[in-house]
Amino acid sequence: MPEPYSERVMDHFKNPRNVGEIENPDGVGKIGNPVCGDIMEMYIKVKDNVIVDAKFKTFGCGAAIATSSMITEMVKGKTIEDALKISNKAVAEALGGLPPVKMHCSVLGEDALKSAINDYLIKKTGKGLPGWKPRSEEGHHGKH
Amino acid sequence: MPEPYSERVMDHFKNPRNVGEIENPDGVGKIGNPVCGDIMEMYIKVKDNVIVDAKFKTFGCGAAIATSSMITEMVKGKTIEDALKISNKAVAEALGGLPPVKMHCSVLGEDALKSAINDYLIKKTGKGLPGWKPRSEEGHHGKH
Amino acid sequence: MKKIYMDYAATTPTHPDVLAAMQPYFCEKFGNPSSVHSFGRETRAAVENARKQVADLIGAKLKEIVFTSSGTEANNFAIEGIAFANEKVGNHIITSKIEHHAILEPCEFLESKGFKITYLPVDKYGLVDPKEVERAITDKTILVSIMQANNEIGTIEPIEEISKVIKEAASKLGHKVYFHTDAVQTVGQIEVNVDKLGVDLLSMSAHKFYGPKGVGALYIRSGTRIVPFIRGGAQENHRRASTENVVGIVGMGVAAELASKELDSREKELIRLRDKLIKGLLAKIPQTSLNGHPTKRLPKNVNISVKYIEGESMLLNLDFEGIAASTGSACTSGSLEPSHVLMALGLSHEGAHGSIRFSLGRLNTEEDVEKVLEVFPKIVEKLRSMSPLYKGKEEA
Amino acid sequence: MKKIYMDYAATTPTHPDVLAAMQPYFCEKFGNPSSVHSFGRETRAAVENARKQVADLIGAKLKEIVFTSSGTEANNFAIEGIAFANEKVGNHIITSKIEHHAILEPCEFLESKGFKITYLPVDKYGLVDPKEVERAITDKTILVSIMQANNEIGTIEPIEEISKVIKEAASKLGHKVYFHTDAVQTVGQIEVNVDKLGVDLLSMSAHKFYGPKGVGALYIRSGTRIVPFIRGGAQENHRRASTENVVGIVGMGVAAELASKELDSREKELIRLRDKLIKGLLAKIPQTSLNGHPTKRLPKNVNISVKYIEGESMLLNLDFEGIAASTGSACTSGSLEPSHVLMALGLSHEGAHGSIRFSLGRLNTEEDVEKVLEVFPKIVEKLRSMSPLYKGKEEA
Ligand SMILES: Cc1ncc(COP(=O)(O)O)c(C=O)c1O
Ligand SMILES: Cc1ncc(COP(=O)(O)O)c(C=O)c1O
Repeated sequence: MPEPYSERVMDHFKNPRNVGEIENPDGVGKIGNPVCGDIMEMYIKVKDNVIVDAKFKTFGCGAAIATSSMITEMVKGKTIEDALKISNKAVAEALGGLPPVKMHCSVLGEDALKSAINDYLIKKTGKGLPGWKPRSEEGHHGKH
Repeated sequence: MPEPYSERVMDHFKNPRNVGEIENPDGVGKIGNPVCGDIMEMYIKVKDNVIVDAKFKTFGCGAAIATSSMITEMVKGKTIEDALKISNKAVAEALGGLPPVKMHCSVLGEDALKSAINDYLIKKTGKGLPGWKPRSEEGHHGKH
Repeated sequence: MKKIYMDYAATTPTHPDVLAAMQPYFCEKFGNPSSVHSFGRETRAAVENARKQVADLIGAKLKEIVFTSSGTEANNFAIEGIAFANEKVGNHIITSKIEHHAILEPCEFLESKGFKITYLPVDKYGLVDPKEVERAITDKTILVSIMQANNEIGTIEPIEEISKVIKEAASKLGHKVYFHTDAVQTVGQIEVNVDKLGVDLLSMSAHKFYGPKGVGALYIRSGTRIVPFIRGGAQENHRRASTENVVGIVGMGVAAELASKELDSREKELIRLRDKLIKGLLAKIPQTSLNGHPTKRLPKNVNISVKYIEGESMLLNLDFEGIAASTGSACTSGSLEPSHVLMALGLSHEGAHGSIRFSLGRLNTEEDVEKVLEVFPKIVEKLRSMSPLYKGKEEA
Repeated sequence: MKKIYMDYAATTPTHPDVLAAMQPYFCEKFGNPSSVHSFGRETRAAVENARKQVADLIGAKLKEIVFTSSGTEANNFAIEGIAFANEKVGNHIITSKIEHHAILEPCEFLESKGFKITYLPVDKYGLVDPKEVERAITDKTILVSIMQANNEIGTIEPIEEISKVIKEAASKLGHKVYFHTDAVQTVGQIEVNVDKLGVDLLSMSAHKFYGPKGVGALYIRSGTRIVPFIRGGAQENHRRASTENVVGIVGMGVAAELASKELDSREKELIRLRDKLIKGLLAKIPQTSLNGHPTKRLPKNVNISVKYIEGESMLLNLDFEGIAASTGSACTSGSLEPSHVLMALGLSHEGAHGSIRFSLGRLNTEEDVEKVLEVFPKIVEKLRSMSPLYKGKEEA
């Protein structure tokens, strides 16, 4: 009984924005694992504390791809601080909502972005986001 | 899930033969009880050991009425000995079969006839059918 | 010969508008609602639309409706689903002696699995006394199931009062006592509102209100602890497995919407016909009596006992005249037992075997009632003249 | 855009002849088959006629067919009905890891009620080894349930061999070990004969062979000890309560009759299309592999794993092109778990998430297959170009 995707999800899935890799990225985030069927890689380019480019590669369902596309759109032009404020809920909202069973994809998107920023911060300052851990690894895979 | 009645059952139910009582009968049989929903009374007139008339009154379902009608038809003209040979199966067959759940009606018919003959024999000879007991009182009413 | 159908409590013809709405879902819109593709999305939308129509009819929320294959399945689901989900809280269930077998038999099954069942008696009209419910509740009670209206005698039970009693008792006990009602004979026929009634679960069946056979629903109030009855798939929000009967569900939805619109007018007309038939029968045929409550009664139900004669033989004679009626419940007409409902009212075996039910519906007219009143007394006379019980009572 | 439906294993459109046969039973012939009057006798005859049609299709006797509301209900009925009727003989049940959830979940329910279940493994093609069945049987075993063909991967199990093994073991044990098979994916599609197969119980579902949704049947060999699953009425010879879904049952009957007639020709044509599609896909798309057995395989089933990309995203892209396919079982597509069937074959999580099933049927043509072969490779290419797993593998 899958709930249907919103039009915006379908649009971003059909024509995903920012697919690919960035050569010499300033930060890379890799998140997810094959067990749950979603793997995301996110690349960011940062100039003067502003994310000037973002790209992704995703193995996953429609929601995973649409989320990746949407979040890369959302971060472009944002400062690191503002980008860190993007929550999974904000991404889901921007997509016109996600079916409940697919909400974890938005968490994965948030994680991929944070992971890329973390990588960028470590490279730049030597330390990453304080205390940060991917939420998607908290084990949301209960039995249905 | 009642199985349908045969045409002959319906004929005997719609136009039952020999309904009523016989004045000054030579034998009367009363069988059944309201618990199971079927009560039969059978009257016979006997001349020279031959059943010359038979009538019935019945409270009961379609099968009970058809059986009563059929059995009174079958005994007329028969000797007491031949009448005693009429089994419930023979009645059911003569009716073109009865639904399994209604077979007990034919047992009731046989019993009513035997009971009438028993009554006649007691009146005439002082003793009835040796060892006879109505089969219908053996408690066929299991739970469904 | 024009046939007269007066067995609407057994089943109803599908309303032509319902049939029309179902047609496209056989060959054209046939996808599995669980499928991701367009064929599936289309039927899923149809199922959700039907859910809304059914929810609206009884004042429920969308998520509270689970489609089943029938009223019987809804009843089995409610009883066993609540029992197995709450057996750690308690093992006691309360119901009544006049419930449909679709309630009584799951209860008997649960007895064999260690549950205790209290079967409440009813008064001579078939009414359950809320005080009896109150007295029966123990600290082990997890469920009370009392039908909203009885299918044989038409008596409408005091569900709201029983609900109040249960809620009070539960608040003292400190645990939830669920309240289920079998509303198969009421939904789509009289007003049914789950909040007004104060029930947690409510069973429905489409074919009793001009929907198709083979589809029903169980209302389950949000927050209810229940395990699935039919297991093996994520359908119906993980509560009822199996590929959805899309055609049937669409049909039930439209039947529900039609019922909401026509409820009042249907009800008024049926009460008029019903009372004419009851009055006529009692006046024209000596030694008859009405079974069930004179006023707390389904608009469609006429059930009378005719002394000295038996039910099936009345039915068959009516059938010769093209009139379809019933003795009590169709489901058990294969059985020899007298109706457990009539016995619970205190009727004699004879009285229970000698009852007949006319149940009215959409297509019945004043003329139909008059025809029955003309034909039936003659049938009674014929059968009485054959009855060994009637002897000497002719003059009485 | 012409739509191409290749999800016949999920559900099928109702055959126009089936629909035509059902039509009169909605509004005209609508009686309750349990009713005594002419309206009831008419539909009862229709139900019995359908029972004959279904019995004939699988070589059963009339009395051995019990109509249900679906394949899922038939499966639940078989498992729980046998278990609860024979629990005094033993509490052990054997099944396989690749059964439909409609078998697995009732088994899990029974585990919570004190039964022990053995879930047999399968080989890389999805085959159950009859020797493993033999080894698993204990003196407490009362039931073995192995599906005739798997819905996801199409593998056809060695039912006859398993039956022999069970009978031998049972004769040594001195008590009956019932054998059930879930034949939802085979009845009406390949030859199914209960005596040849040597099964005691067999589940069917009409909507998988061009009958309507919401009706199925359980074959129960004469003499089998089983308790009802849906309780509360004398219908179906006291084995399955509730007002019969007359329309659905009539439809299932006609679908069965059509299937008997067309079985051979349907089968041949599907195998031709299937093999063309399998060959084409494996040839045109690198790094794909067939799931299931190459020859012991349902005529309709094509299931392949496409490396580096995920199932749903393939489906949605196919849907954009008007092609309806599926990943494994539609019933669990609301879930995030990878298919338990593919995992049981030994596939990696990636492989299991990256599978797609095309299931063919009556209305598919050679052109449909060609269209898929034209469109699908492009979709794979697009998705692989987005996949982080594919990196550096382009050249491989
Ligand atoms: C093998 C198998 N068993 C059981 C079922 C359940 O059948 P139904 O959808 O009729 O409940 C299905 C299909 O859904 C199936 O493929
Ligand atoms: C009160 C009541 N409950 C349950 C049922 C069973 O409904 P269904 O025939 O849909 O299984 C009926 C009618 O048969 C009924 O009258």
